[in-house]
Amino acid sequence: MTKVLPQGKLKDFLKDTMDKYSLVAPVREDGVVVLKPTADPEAVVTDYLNTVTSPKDFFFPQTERMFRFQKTEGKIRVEETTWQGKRVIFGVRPCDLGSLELIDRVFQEGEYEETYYLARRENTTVVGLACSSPGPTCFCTTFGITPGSPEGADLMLYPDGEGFVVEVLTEKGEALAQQTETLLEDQDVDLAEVKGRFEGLKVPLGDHLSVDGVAAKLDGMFEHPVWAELSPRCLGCGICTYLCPTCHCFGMTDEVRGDQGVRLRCWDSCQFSDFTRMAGGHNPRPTKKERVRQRFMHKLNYYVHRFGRYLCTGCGRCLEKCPVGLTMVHVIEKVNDSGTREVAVNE
Amino acid sequence: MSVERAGTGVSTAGWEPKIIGFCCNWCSYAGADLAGTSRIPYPCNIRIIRVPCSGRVNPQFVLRAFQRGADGVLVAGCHPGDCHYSTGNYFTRRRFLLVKRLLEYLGIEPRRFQVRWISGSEGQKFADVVAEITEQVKALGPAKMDKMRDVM
Amino acid sequence: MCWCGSNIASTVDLDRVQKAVEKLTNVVHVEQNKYTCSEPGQAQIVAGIREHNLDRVVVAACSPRMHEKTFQRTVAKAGLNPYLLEIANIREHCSWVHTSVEEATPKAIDLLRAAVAKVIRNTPLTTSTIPVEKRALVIGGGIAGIQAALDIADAGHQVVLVEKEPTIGGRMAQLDKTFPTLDCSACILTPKMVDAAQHPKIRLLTYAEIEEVGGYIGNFEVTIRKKARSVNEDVCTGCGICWSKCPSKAPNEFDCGLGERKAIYIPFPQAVPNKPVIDRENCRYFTKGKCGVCKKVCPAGAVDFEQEDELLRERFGAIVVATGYELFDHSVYGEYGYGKYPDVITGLEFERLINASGPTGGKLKRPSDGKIPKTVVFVKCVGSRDEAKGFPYCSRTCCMYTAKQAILLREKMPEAEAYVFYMDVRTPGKGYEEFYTRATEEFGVNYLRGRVARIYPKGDQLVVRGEDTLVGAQVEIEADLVVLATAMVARRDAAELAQRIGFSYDQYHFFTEAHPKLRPVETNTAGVFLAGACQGPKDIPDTVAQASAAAVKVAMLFSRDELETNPMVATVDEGTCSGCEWCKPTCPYGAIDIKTIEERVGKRTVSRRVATVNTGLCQGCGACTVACRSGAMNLKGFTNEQILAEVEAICL
Amino acid sequence: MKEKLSELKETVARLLKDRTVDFFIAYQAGHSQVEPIPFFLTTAEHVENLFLNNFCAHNLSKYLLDYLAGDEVVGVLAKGCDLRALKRLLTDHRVERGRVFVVGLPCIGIYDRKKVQEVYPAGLVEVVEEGEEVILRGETGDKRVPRKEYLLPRCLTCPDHNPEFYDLLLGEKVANGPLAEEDYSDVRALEEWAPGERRRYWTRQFERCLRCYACRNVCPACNCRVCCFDVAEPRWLGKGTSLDEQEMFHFTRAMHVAGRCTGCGECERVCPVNIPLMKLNKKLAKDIGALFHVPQAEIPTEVEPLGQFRLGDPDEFN
Amino acid sequence: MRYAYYPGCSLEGTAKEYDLSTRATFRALGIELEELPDWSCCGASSAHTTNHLLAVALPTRNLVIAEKQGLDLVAPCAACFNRLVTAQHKMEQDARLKGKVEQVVEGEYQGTVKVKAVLEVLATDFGVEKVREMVTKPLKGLRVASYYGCLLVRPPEVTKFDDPENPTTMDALVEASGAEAVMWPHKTECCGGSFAFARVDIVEKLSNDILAAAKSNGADCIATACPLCQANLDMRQKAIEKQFGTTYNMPIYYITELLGLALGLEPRSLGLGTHMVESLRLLREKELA
Repeated sequence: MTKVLPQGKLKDFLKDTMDKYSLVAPVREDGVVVLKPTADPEAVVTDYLNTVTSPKDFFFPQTERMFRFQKTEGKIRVEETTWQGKRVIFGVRPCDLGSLELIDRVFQEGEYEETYYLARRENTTVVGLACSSPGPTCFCTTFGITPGSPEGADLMLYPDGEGFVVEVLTEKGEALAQQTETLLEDQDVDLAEVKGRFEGLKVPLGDHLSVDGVAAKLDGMFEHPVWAELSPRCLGCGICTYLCPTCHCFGMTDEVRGDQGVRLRCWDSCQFSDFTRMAGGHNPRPTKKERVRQRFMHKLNYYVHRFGRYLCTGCGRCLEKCPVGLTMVHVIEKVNDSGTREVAVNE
Repeated sequence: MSVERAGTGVSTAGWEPKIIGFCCNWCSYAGADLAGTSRIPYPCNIRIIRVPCSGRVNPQFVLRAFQRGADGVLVAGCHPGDCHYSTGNYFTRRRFLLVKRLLEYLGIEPRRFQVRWISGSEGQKFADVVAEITEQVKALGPAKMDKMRDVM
Repeated sequence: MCWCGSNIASTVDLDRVQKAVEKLTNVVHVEQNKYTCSEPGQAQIVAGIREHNLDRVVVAACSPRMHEKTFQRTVAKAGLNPYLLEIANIREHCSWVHTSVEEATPKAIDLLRAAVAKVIRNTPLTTSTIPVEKRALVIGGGIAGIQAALDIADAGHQVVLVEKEPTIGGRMAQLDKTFPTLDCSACILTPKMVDAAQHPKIRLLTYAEIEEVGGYIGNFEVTIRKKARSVNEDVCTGCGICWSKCPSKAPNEFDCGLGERKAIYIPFPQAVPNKPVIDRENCRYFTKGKCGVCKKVCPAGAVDFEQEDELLRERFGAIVVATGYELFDHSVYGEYGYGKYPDVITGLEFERLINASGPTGGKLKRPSDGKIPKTVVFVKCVGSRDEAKGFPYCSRTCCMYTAKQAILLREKMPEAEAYVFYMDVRTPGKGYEEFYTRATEEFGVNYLRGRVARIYPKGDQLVVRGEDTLVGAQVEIEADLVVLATAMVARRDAAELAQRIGFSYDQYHFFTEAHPKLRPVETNTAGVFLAGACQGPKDIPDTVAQASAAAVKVAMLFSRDELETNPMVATVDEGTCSGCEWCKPTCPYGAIDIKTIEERVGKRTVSRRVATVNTGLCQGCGACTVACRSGAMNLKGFTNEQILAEVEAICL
Repeated sequence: MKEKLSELKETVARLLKDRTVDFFIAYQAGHSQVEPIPFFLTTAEHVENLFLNNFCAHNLSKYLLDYLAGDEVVGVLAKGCDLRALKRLLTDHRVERGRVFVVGLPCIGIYDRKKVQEVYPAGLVEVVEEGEEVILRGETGDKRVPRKEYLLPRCLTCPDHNPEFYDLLLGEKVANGPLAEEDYSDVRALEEWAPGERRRYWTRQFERCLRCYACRNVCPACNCRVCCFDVAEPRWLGKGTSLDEQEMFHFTRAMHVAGRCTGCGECERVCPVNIPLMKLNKKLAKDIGALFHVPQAEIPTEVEPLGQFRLGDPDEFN
Repeated sequence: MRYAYYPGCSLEGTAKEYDLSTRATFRALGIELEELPDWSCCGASSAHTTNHLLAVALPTRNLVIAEKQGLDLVAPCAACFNRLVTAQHKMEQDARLKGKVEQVVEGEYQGTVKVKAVLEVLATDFGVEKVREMVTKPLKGLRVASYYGCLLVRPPEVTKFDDPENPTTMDALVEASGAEAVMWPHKTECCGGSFAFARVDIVEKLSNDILAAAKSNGADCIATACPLCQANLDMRQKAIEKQFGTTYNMPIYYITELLGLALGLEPRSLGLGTHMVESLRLLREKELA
């Protein structure tokens, strides 16, 4: 027996969820589908290829207040921010589920743990939604993810006929399933079969694109002319990095009002001209070439060396949104096509 | 910076609006001085920032005032034709005709932001303008262009 | 913090203010005085600075317009840069306008907080000095230029007087008599012309024009083009043989083309300098290549056909612009015959026709056939007060000169009839109304209130048809001569000159004074002054008065060896400046220029354009700072950082 | 288009060979038919990869800002709208005319990728124009739709089907004339709303803003060497992304292009979250036109509308 | 060339000759005229002196018809011409008025039609030189004073046609016809038109001035392009002669009559011979008819 959430019960499922959790879900707004905190189950949609913004926003928010500080009687009082609450993020696609695992490593592994991120991770239940029809920009399979991969979800929904086949993957998922228990029907469905169907779905772009050996090849391509060839068209905007579910660069800034203030951690983008600009004005990445290289080397080489995986899940947002087509797919193809011999001498 | 008071549910008990006035040194600041020397009383809600010319007032200053919680902003300069620097206030006029309309377009109550020509001899006018804008802003209630709403 | 006796202290609870202010970051010392501006009060500030090693001071007292200078001197006495001081105006803007302590005290705290927020962003500013070149350039040798030159020279300064025509004298020299006294114009003008020529401090440059003006107050760099006169002025004695023998004739501009002159000529007998010039366009030697009579007859050997234009580069500390006016070209008036009827003339032509040294020897003969007119109609407001065909402004002098001309006509030829069509008679001047009354009462000039609708020929006469609005009927006068009081208009090259020097002009191309009431002779470009009708229609008395006023302004400027510049001027952050030039049009003083700088980019040196502020011209209004989107343009003393800090401090 | 493409290939190859230009900026094929992307050609061999179709929206002249320091002559392909953008850069003294070689491209309209993808999410092969209609021809058959509804908004009111000036023109000039009058109907409609409604509308838009700066970076009027949003002191804009900062950002951006916006709508086209930026820009253009009698507020002029004044400007500040 | 034709009431009545000669001359030149269907009053005199809205609405009704016809409109009568262009001008200036008028005439006014006087069509659209080329019977020896009157050229910002003080279009056409154009100052003087019935004394005075000026400048006859001018100068000439004790005996022609003659058309077909002042005698004297 497998649990199934009938299509007609979806709104109730969300409503029941909201009894115990705050809800973040895909909402269509002015022609785009964004992930957003919502209190209205009616506003939640499921007919999207993927949301424009990714779930990382809710674990690693664009602006994070880390602490407040206040000067009183010559002393400074610091009050740290702690995130509290129970939250469900609904409708996360397999690629984005995968991305959470990638960011987890950055904030969890090694000497320091990133408590702000982890607090949110621990208290958030992620409801995944398998993809029935991968789009022209999808290439998750390039990175070993399939339209049905549940890794990263606490509870996974597989659209099937008139409902969603439910797979509970973690304790958090179990808790949510219990919370919504009355809505889940036990049906005679073969979960493995359903999963297999999703896993076998064609992802045209991803099925043809391979990253085999790309990381290793890039070891020798730091000075390769491909960067000079790719970078001129970059606009230097932050669309790719801000929409990317795996990008995680940030900067710190203080906002001060009189004798009190806050320290903020805000997203930064390696494509911005002031990225890594130092106080004296020097920037080790002075032109678009260095910045574009940084982005792709980070994703396809540096991260691989550190964590053994590529920092991309093939969600296709950069393909969809980069105004000048400076996309992961384009770069991987370029790298695949380029001979490593022509290493240019530093100009 | 906000829409009408109705329905905002903001409690206004004990609230006094804070209004920032940018006054050009040669006319409006002098006009405010004259209101002082003539002991013409006006509401205490206004805080004057002295600028050499109303043409020095960057629209971003006005926005910053609202951003940080001002309930009203007044820009005051010499009457057209009387600018100490000949032409500064003509630029002021062009800029703020647009700003006023843009703010209104963004849904911000236009009476919160006013531009007035007040000469050095118009102490009474200065006092009247302050009284008028204070009254209007009071009627509108607190501007809640939220002070760093999500963050601070 | 000043009590100002009880002026502040009775309304503002200064102890409470002190408690609040003491807590502010950067504030290390607060004290109160009964009268801060008094000797002991100031001494307390000096002591406070020394004792606490202060590097910024805020005085909370009366308006900075009152005592900012005082306290700047005070902190300077303690060795602090005077611009590290800010004033919080808690009297005029606080204690005097609010009655309750509960209202005034929090406001005073806010004002102080803002002043503190600002002052910590103040930077030391220094006035720089620029040397003053004590030589004046006067452009235009009419009565305005002559008067200004004489006054400046009499004050002991060198003057160069540049005149475009071969002689000085200008329009006034063309006039017959002057109102309201009917003095002969030449009789009162020519002595001044001679004075100017002979003044040891004045150098006359006639037949010369301004080519280029650079620099700024105290230090203008001017290039003057001295046109080729073809006569060596140093040698010529002005004997006149050349022009008496010259075989080529041309219409005499001085006589409005009504008479003739030779190709080598002086415009009129009393010309100064009394040295001829060859009009190359009409000279047989220059047009046909042979003649040279003048050269042959010149006893001094002064004629020099090879002479070329000469460019003189001179430095001046001040410029007086006195370029005068032109008359409106009435040929746009179809109803008055498009300027095609020879007997429809301008007032200035009338002056020449009635002048004893004019083309008719002072006998009023009409241009078409030399007949002596019996009926003369004067039409006022031709080109002025007429938005459709001319200009909306009043030309100011026409009422009086028409009255004068009608009087002259009736005086010379009592048998002739004079009619004047007018809209209004405007006589605001000393003795003017009386003069007009004389015209109507004593001289029997017929004034008809109405516009002339049409002038058309009938036989050898001109029918002037107009309306007499006082009677309410159409009138038709068969006239022998019609005199149009054409408006004074700006010279056609006025705008070009203003652009060349760098000051502004109005929509009619008259030059704009710095303030219509309070700075009527200055332009908004420091060091450039205006005299006469180039600034707007003006009669002789007003012109002379303005010329003397301009001269005093120049003398005032020259009374100092150096000028202190205002340190609160705009400044450009070259690293940020894009060189887009959008700041430029907002500057009323033309103080912003573009320069090219070189900088290293990677491994190459590249050049780039950036704005630069001429601190001698900048008056510190700050209009440019708002035009600058990137914030590269900033205003010292009122920087973006300072103003934003004030805003934030007040909003706390 | 095919003839134009071969003419372009020939032209660019020649320009690069005879060193008329040091490099050339045009288009290459992107991920799909509807997304041609900028292409920087440095040698004549590159011309084989040139691409041209009626989705070539991107304004290439903005890239000239990347080549200010230097003396290369840059060739650039420019449609009427792009030329206006170039004129913006020239008028702002940001680019030297002598260092740009303009190959003009007459254009009767560029299709809006987003709108086309709504009917044809993938597999579009080409767009064939047939009078008032277009055929979206693709792998899964033809779809016939009204042309006007699928063009970019800027193309409907485009007054410049031919670039105003150029060094070389591809093909013949096409008939000019906008398809629709600019009546600012979007702006007027919003002006009619109740202030509270408008406030909610803009709040929703601004809250969605990512501050990715794509709108700024693609804008030909945003061409400052250093943007005020990127300087630390004075802090014109905080780094944080609360609603007030977003509002400050959008207000400032709109004011900074007021009177200078060329109406290309690239900001709106590239915005990843559909913020209707042109509703701000058009509002200002409309007001500038009406208040200051600037009939074509979107055409760059010698002096910008906010850098000048008339004595008779409207006055409501007495 | 093809135009919509708006004759107006005068050309159906007192100025029948103008209508005849215009149609005939245009035909001879190969310019097609298509009479405006269902045209109505232009609003001159009675309407435009009493009611603003009516003064604009009446001409607009005709303009709207012309717009449907899609042709530029020729209005030979100077008063009609003036009313039509005035209406256009007013609506261009005042959108609110335009809306009101559109409501009244129940039609949309686009502003697409250009209204033209006969002179403009002949001299500008067709061309003086082409007229000259087509002249078969030059009017040699005829000395013509071209009289434009006030409505054709004034106010200039409305009529946008020729010089308001010294127009020359008709003179050029007169010259093209082979006649001599007399230079004289009264080309645009008022003939007293609107006082035609109310103050005959004024009309007689003004018209006398015009006739006297023409005569003293050596004209044999006067050419007009306005039915009102023609009527005042022609019809009242006898009375004027009596009133002022002079004799003029000066024929007052329509310019189209003279042109038609020069193009070799039959005088009667142009309406000649029906004027109050004998119009054929002079022509016979000069051996032109």
